[in-house]
Amino acid sequence: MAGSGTSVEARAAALEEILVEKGYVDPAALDAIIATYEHDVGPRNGARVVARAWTDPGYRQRLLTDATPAIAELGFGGRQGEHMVAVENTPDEHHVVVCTLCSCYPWPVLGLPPTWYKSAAYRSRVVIDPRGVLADLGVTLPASTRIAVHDSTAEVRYLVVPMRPPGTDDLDEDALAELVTRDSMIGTGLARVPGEAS
Amino acid sequence: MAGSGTSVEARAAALEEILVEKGYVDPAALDAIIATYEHDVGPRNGARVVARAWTDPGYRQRLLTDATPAIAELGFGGRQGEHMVAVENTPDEHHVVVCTLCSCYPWPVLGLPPTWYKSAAYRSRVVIDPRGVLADLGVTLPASTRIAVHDSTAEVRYLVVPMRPPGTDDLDEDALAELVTRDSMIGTGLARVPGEAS
Amino acid sequence: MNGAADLGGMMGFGPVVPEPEGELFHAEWERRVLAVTLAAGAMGRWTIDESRHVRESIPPAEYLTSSYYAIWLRGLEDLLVAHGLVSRDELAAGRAAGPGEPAKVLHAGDVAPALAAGTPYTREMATSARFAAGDRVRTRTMHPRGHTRLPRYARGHTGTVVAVRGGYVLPDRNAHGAGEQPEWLYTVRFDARELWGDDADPTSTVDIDAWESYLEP
Amino acid sequence: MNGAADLGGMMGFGPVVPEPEGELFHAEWERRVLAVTLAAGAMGRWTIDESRHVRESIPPAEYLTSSYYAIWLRGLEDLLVAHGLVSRDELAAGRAAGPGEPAKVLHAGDVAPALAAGTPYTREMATSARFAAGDRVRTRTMHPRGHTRLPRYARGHTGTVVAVRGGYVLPDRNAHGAGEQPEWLYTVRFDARELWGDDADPTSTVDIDAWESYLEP
Repeated sequence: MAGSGTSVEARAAALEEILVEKGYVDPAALDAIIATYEHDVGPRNGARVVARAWTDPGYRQRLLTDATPAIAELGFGGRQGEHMVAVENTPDEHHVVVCTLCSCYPWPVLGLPPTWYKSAAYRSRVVIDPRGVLADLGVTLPASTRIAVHDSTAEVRYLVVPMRPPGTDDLDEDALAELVTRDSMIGTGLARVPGEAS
Repeated sequence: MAGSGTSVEARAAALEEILVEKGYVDPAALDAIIATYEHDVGPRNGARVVARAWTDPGYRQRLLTDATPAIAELGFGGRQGEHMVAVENTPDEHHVVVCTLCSCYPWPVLGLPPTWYKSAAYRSRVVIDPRGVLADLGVTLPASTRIAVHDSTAEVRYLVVPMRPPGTDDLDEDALAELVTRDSMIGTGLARVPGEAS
Repeated sequence: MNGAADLGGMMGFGPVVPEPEGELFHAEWERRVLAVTLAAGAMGRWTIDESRHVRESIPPAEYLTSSYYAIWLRGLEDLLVAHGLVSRDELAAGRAAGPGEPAKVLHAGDVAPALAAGTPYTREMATSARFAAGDRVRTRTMHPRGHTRLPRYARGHTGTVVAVRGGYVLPDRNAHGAGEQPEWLYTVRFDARELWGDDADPTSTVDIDAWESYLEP
Repeated sequence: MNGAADLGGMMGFGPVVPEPEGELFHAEWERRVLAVTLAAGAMGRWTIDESRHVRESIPPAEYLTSSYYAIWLRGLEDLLVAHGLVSRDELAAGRAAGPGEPAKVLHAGDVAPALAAGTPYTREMATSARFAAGDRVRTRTMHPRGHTRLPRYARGHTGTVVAVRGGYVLPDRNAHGAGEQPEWLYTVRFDARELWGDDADPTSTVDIDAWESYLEP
């Protein structure tokens, strides 16, 4: 692979060049893919879904019943979000999502997964010690809250609908979306309360 | 560790120096330990045990019944051989020894384990695919021979007594011991037949 | 297979280190590996299941010392070589030794529609589902050498079906070019103590998505 | 613990590469690490169980990329630091910052008798053995964070007691300085299909040595 011991940077560059030279890959397509995930597709999409569910009981019901079309109502869908399931956090039950086997993640609503989501530390431990992992990440739940871990072992992709924070009755959907963090939609965080640093 | 990225050689040398400087370790004792396992304690000990078992039915019975004192009769014992069990290969059953969790091995009769015995390749695979591992090592057994894998998960150490090769009726104990290879006493090999290259 | 990728329940990796939400890449080469992996995949020469199997087949020492985009890079190299599209010599030389074969190329204008379309994995099933929500099921004890999506920690354990998801392409066969052979897919919930023993958190559960052939009554 | 050392049943490590019988070491430093490990162990500050736990606690990426004597070296460094005999600063500097504390030192003349004596791990038991040869037993499903000698592949499976070995020091407690707490030790035989599923070789079995608390009827 460009000589053993070659750096991963050099191997990546070599592979791209080979694929372009052979006509297998269009350089402009590469740029378009990167631009899509750097600018268009990310957790602000999921935040819109959550904010809508918080403010529109009918939408919330459609999302929890059949998430893929409900998410498509807001214009989101496609690769790595073909088969979506939404799970709702409550005071009784908290949901956390992982892919122990690789890095499955709902791209259309959350974008590309963060490094820690793909790390051995997270993948190994959240299924056996979810409270310990949440503690690492600064989240402490009441002992009475059950934790449901979802291991994405198939093509179903999970979106966590976090609990709506207190003191948000007078916020509109746009303002609410600002409170919905990426981690709150994985279940490794909570939605921010108004005024809390993002 | 003598700075991160320091070579293992440098770390080993530094650690030895520190221990000697602190008076925790006697340099002459280190040389004595190495000399013991390079010259005195090795698979030739086990070969003597096996050759005796092949030629002395009473000894064979004592070895299979309670191996530790039987092995001590020949002057072998001690560290990593405190609790020995001997298992005998037959046309019906072939024994193979491993330590999946670390590198447990019967030092007084076999010496220090070879690299492959401690390797991830051997430890991972011999419990799930013993015939495949034996094939890697050039050993093909009849399909009718059961394979009993012994995973050394406690302080019991296993010595395999290989089958006595054909055509050895007129050999004495010393000549027979020459045919007993280290691998035949782990179960990853067979005893040599007379004339076969060692 | 029981490769290094099957990490659930392993210990010793240290704490989970969080990352700011905006941080997607840590080097330019990571961007390129993402894009090249998606563009090359769009040629349609391999399935997502085969690409996962190639990654889980990376030798464990390499897998565990590689960043995730480095795993993708190694996986893509292996896929291209396995399908005869690029040679090991070309990878070693860092340049093409000759022109490519005719291929379906993803052009820039097709990126948005292709990503928006995705690749549905659901299939119409001719048979009805064997299990229903609420059924107790047991995962099979199985350790195939090939690809599977039943993690080691969830094998040989009893859980409850909480959802019947529909018919889905079976990775265990599809990864090896044996066709889609779709099966009913179920979400199965396990009590943490069932999976991990009496010391586990009694207030937690783990769900997996499991194909029908992973399960027995 | 479910560390990288617990390798039974994993895949992807490639073929087993044999080695000539006379080849014990591949570098001078390996000889020295062997000797230093044994000599430092003779100080009596830690048990064999603690030393195994320290090695299984090495981060998986390091464990799987290290040769076995490198694992021993890392383990010994960690043991010496944990017991306050050597500091991390001393290891980093590569020399002692001060004299050692009083210690039981293995002298050259004691090497042969010490190795010949070994360390017996059998203990007289006040209770009688719960199981007998021929009994069917089931290994517990357990995933302790601390040391155990019940491999992952053998947990939650049914086998047959083939030998009662006597009372032995229990590693699970002894590794953590909680005393020897000896228990009856049994050799338990599993049919390969019980452990690995229907595709396993029906003519092979796997034996483990299991302490009584690993087993249930």
